[in-house]
Amino acid sequence: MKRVGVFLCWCGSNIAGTVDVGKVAEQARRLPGVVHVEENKYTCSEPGQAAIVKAIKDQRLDRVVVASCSPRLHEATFRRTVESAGLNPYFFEMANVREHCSWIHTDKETATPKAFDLVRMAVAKALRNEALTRGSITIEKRALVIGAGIAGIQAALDIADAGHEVILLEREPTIGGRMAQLDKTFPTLDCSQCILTPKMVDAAKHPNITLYTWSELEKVAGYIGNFTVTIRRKARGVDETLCTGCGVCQSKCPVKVPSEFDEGMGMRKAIYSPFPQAVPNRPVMDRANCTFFKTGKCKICERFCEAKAIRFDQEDSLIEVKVGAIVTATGFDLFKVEKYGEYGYGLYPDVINSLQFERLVNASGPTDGKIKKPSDHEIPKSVAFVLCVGSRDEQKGTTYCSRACCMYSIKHAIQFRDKVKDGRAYVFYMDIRTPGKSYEEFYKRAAVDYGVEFIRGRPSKIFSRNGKLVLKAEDTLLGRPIEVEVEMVVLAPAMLARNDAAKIAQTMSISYDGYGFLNEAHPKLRPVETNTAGIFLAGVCQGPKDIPDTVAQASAAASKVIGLLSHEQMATEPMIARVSEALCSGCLWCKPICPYQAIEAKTITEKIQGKVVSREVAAVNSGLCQGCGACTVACRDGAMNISGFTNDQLLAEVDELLGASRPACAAE
Amino acid sequence: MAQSPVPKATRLVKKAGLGAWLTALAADNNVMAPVTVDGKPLFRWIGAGEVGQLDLAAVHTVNSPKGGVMPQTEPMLTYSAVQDGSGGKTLDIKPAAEDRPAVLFGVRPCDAAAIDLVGKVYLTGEFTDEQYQARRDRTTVVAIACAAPAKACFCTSFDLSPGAVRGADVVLYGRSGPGSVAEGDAYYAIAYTERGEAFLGGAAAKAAGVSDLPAGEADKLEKIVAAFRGLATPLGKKLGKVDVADKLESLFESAYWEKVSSRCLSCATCTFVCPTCYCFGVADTGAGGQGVRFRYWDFCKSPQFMLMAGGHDPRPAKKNRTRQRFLHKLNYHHNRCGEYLCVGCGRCVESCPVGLHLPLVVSDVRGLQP
Amino acid sequence: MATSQEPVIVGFLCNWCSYAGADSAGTGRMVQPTNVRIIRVPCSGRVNPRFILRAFQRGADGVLVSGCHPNDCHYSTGNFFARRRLLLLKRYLEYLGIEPARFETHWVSASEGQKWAEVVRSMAERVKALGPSPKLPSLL
Amino acid sequence: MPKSLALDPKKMKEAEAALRTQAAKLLSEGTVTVFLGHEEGWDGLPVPFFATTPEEAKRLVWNPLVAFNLAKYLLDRLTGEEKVGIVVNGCGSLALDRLLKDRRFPRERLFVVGIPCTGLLDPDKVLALPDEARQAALEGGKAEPGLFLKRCGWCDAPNPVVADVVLGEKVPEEAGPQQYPRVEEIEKMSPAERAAHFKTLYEKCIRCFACRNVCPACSCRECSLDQWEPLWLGKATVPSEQLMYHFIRAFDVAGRCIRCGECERVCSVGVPLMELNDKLMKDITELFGVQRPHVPADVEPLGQWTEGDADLEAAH
Amino acid sequence: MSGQSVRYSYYPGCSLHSTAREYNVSVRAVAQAAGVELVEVPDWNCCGATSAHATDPFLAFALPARVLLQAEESGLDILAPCAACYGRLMTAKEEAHRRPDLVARFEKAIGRKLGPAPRILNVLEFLAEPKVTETIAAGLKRPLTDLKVAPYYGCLLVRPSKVTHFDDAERPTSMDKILASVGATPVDFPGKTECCGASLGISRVDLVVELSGRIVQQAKHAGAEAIAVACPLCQTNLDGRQGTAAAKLGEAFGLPIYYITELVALALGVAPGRLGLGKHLTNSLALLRQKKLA
Repeated sequence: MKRVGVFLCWCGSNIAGTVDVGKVAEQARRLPGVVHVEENKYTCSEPGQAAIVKAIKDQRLDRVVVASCSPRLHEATFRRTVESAGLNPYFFEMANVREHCSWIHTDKETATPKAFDLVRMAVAKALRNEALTRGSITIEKRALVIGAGIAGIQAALDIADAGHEVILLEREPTIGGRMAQLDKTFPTLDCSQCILTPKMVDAAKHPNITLYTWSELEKVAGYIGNFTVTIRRKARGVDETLCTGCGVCQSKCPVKVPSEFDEGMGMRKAIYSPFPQAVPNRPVMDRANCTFFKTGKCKICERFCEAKAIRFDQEDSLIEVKVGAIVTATGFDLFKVEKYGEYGYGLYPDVINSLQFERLVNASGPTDGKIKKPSDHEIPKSVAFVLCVGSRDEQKGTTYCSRACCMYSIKHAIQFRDKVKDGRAYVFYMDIRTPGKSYEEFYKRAAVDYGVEFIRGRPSKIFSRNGKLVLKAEDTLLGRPIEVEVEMVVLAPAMLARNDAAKIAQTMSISYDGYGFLNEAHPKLRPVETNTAGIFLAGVCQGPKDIPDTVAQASAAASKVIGLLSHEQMATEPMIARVSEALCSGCLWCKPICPYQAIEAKTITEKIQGKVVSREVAAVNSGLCQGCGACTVACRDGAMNISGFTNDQLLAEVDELLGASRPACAAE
Repeated sequence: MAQSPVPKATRLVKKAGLGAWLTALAADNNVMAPVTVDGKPLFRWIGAGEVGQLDLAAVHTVNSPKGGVMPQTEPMLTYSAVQDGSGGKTLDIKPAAEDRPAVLFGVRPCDAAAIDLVGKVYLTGEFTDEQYQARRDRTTVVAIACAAPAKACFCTSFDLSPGAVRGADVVLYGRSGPGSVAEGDAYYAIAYTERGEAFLGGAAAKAAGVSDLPAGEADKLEKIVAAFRGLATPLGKKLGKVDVADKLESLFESAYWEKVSSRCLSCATCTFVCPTCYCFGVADTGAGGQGVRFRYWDFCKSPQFMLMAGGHDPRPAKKNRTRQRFLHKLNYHHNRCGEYLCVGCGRCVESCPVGLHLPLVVSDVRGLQP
Repeated sequence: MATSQEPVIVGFLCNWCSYAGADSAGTGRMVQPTNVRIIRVPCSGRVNPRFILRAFQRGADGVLVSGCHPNDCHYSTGNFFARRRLLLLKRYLEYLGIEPARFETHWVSASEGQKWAEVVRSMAERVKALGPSPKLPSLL
Repeated sequence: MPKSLALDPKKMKEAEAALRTQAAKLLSEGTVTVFLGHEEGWDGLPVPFFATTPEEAKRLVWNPLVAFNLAKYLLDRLTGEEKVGIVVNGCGSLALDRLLKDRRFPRERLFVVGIPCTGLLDPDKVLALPDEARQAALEGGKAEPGLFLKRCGWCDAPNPVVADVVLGEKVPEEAGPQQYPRVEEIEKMSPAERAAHFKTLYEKCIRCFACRNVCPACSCRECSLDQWEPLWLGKATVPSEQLMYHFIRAFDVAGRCIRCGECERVCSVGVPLMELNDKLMKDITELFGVQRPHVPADVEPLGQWTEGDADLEAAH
Repeated sequence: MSGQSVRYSYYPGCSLHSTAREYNVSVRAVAQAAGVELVEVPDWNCCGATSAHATDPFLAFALPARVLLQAEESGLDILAPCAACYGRLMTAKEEAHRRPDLVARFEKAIGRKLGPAPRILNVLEFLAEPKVTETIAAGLKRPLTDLKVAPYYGCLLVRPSKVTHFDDAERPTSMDKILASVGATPVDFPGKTECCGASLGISRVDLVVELSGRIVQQAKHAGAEAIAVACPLCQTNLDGRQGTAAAKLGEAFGLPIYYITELVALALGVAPGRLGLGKHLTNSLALLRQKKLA
């Protein structure tokens, strides 16, 4: 007879506030197989876990049920606890009475019986839990980093420095990402390019790093330790091996289009490198704008290319790489400030966004670092910086704070005051948020040393009057409406998830939140892992953050990858499909259903009525099987099962829930 | 044939009164009777509202009335976990609730005999099945003599007849003798047991207009009963008296079993329609510390019937299982109890989808070389 | 048995999307009716129609299967198989006399706590309106 | 699809002679060691018969009453090496094909004798006829449509789809979408009426499993419904379990049922089992465009999907 | 004019039957010119603007809901030219989805079921309907060439945007486009969506004078010769407060305030005399004569 221990967690008042834990305990004592019931304030705490270990030993428990939070949170924790007491970790089962009960109900009268139901079901399942053993798989000692902004570069360098191969993927022509567009970084005001470009060069030259720019993620198959990734190398129009990066092609190209890198503040050619320090220093051909592709004539670039590297007929190619781990560092998009009709972006040329300002103030930017108004190329004498355009605005933008805008707008104001000594800088803000090392000091310096004028109020309207831009707002500190006249306005847009974040997430089978930011496995305890083992997150793709945080997260993700790749083998989850050969009729209808091609026919020999006969049965490749269970439904014999989610276990849960004792707790 | 049974009471009941009788009986008894559902005659428990479906025309219901004393599924006990005084738990076990008294009405003489025959298994020897005993003790069997035996009938191949009394408390004989009972006609209702006597004198019988025999009909009655008992059965005539018990002693290893069993479907049709098959299995059903233990009909033709934990099966093939079924009926039981475990109802003949039945085996066995 | 109490809806939720979505609803304290009892399965493709038949047999007032959105399956195709099987099953159940509102299938992602809460609320309402599920005689 | 049913006893007689010759030849030449066919049973009805010698082959019959599908008997011979001969008509070959597609018997151990079919009569109904009418039906071919097996009414595969040799000429086929009038009638009922309908007709079941054992789509080594762990099906014969047995089984053979109707025919208590099988087949055709699988596809209807499958969520 | 007539349910509300009769006239004139039939909602009632909606949430729902119910039978889309009426109807439509409690109380009170609400059009949406745009495109009888008009949207047509789902609440352009389509020159000005003071005109005249005055002032400074409106109360405030505002802001305006429908009707050839332009307080005929449009 199995001996089940049931541990009911109060989770402080999180559970006990809505569920009468004592009553559930009293009822649970009656359940078949249950020999021990115990309540804990916090079962996941050290004493809570110790109590489990003690009870396993004292009560000779062979099954453990914890009724607490979601198994997605603490199942692994408790499995380790149970294992430390010498029990097979898969003898553990969990009832989710917090997320699925106490947190979503308010009435103790109905929440308590429901909690008991959940406990009963878990006990019924636990009674059928079997000892499972983890298998092992060989790890492909190579990592893929998707996105070569500062996060991707940092992660790639860290992993490569640890001695592992890295494939660094970037869809733009150059690595560098958003940071390459920036001028200076807060709060130290060191030059963004000066600290970034050496890293870009390091990444390009590192013997362990293979760089694929102008390339996109096509498909991800496989699983932790054994991913097979398909990469689309977009046609560059240039033979990278022949090209010397001399730049003649771009200087000769007759086509001029607004530069994406300069956020439309400057122009580029139809064959171009986004900026002089681009890595690799190889141009790409923009076929949509190229005269040859539009009209069939031109080819000037080809004529001038001494290296004979121009390739008009180049096509996209697909390559397949095997990697053991993936770091996703796909970055962010900016909120389209046009959505604020009242701010006149697009109507008034001198209303620009912050990234455009970065390009204006950047020494290598289109104005050589001179802050000039787009309308008349005059230097503005007054600039207003408007914060939270799209951030913290449920009506038009997003609910969250974009975290970096306060700081970079203060930086912008300082830069403006630095360059235009007699200029006036206004910052319109809701709250100034400076939670970072030396951030608050930076803010103080802006106000005190640079005379930046901070106005607490969100402009309700920007309009033009007598050639000036007027910001209408309420100064909420003074409690009265104001109008401020300036020559230029800089809007600080919210940071958004990439518009194709969902697609990226689906390609990799990882989850994303309502905004499109990729989900970490746990917001506090597993911040760089995803719910798909072997895939990690770095940078703003996970949520808005500034450069220091991004780099820290990138190194964290890298260390996770290094840890993973430092092993030759890794343990695999045993909760995968298995075949009862005795029951299997060998029809193999399970085979076409398996998404991992993990099922094959296998010939077995056995004695049937005294005769040795051989017959075919289905066999599961434990390295390939991921445990989805689709095959089990196709199996009429009932021969196919998923360990940990067997037919017997799932039916037991249904039966227990709906069986004779359903009203047991409710009836009282 | 055994000595003629002695009537304890004789009454007359009009055919038109049967409905009222059953309705009155249903008030205090569980009543089982032949009814027709969607074209198929079946023996079923009927409520007062279903009396109108009574159908005595078919000689054979598809199933036999054995479920009246051996329900196909019968709760044996219920259990529930309760807390004991010391915070632990203990099992509270209760025997299954007792049913009301039962009347099996319109039972054919073969089926009535089968009840008696099977009863010997459950009630004699070292063990008595108390639950079966209790059920028998509260059951009255009202048989009806067969006016026109069916094509597959062969009760006469044993010590039985269309007018036999064995196992019945009361037998109804058509007043006009073998042949159909017309509307307006009546039955002689003859009690052969004390229970039957009481039954005919009971309130329900009175309500149904069960009356004393008109004076001077005793002679006629005797003749008519004799006519029923002397009636031949079509298959019985063909088969003659079953006489293979001894011969089968030497045929255990015969190749015949392999041959005859090869077309068996391994289904339970023969077993479940047979009035004399009595094997059962026991199972529990329950959840959350409460449940029911029950027994249910099992069948020896099933590949699971003898399968043991660990996978060993003493009767691994259809050959073994088919042999078992027929040897049980024709040899083993005969050796133990001195009679065949068959009453010649002919249901296996009618129901087996592949024509594999007892008369066939009897006739084949006669032709086999020992 | 089911008559005297709140209807019970058995929910089969895939571990990766819907179970996590229900967790999200919990984390977000999105108050829901107490009718649903969740059984965790690896994938909606793991849900054998027999489980659903069993639940109705045992007197469930409703059954709810929820998985990842089509094309979002953690196992890439499990929910497509589920969709086909359950679509057929839904019509079958209806044919067997089980009101259509008693069986629903939804796609709820890990982030859609709000949607999950709404699914629970609306289904509970519909099932309540139907009253208890008819249960055939059984030993229990 | 109401079919014009016309029995041809003369043709069958010829086929019978050819069958005996063919089977005797196969047995004498050692091509097969056993030949699966029918012989005349005790009461004159054909019963399944397994001839092992040329002599026995003479007992083989082929007449309007050979209703029984023989394919399932192959499972009994699964473990040997012997080669097996079998006679099939159209529907018999569908059953055979079902087993082959389910990999339940190796094609190379089979020798299939096919006979094109002009329709079969329901043995129970024929047996109940007065002698003259019976004679007229069996020998003269004069049979009312009601006397035929139900499956003949919707048959669109009178010619064997699997055969090594075909005896007799091909019969013209009447193709057309399958019709399901019985299902449509039930669909018109209210949910409560349907529930009552199935309860009344299905609780009659005595759980003899004849329907399963005869079904060519049910060929598991050990039926999951017989297993104890998990207990897919309770052992108690209560309405809840009786109905569940049939509901589960029908869904298990959904898309695999060949519409032979043998389950319904062998049921001793007359449970109209095809009401479930037909409903599922009808829906599979409607929902997924898969027709009754004459030659079952290499992938089952429920073992595949398309992006275009109806969105379940929207179905509510 | 091509095609057969199209029908709309028409909900004039109290203003168009009283203070804003000329608005009613011009809406109907445009409709007639476009071959559109307006079917007045039978037995309509107050939309609940201002008094009801500020005091009683149920009444605020029930009044417009009843209007919707009355209109339901015709099965037609509803045109509500008054911006306040439009706002109330749209709010009721939105609440009917969100507040089953209100619906239930309403249905109980009125003894009828509330069906799904029809499409509700404000006057700018109406002027963008195919029939009207086709008519305009088919040829203007009197294009408003050289007429510089500031489109003034006020608040209720575009706000709250989650109720109205109409245009960009902060930078609307629908009226600009209509003006351009009839040959006028739309003048962008910062006051487009500012508040005119609305019904505070009764209790806080000083505020209304300032608010309305600034709007007129901004329009004038932006180079407008006239202002187009789509709301009776906006028209009243901008039109009637110009005198007082001039004194307060130290600047004379004299900007005629037209209903957008008046301008469209003029362009479609409706005689100015038929439009009741004389009802406006600021002379609105002089400008037209000056531009040879009247």
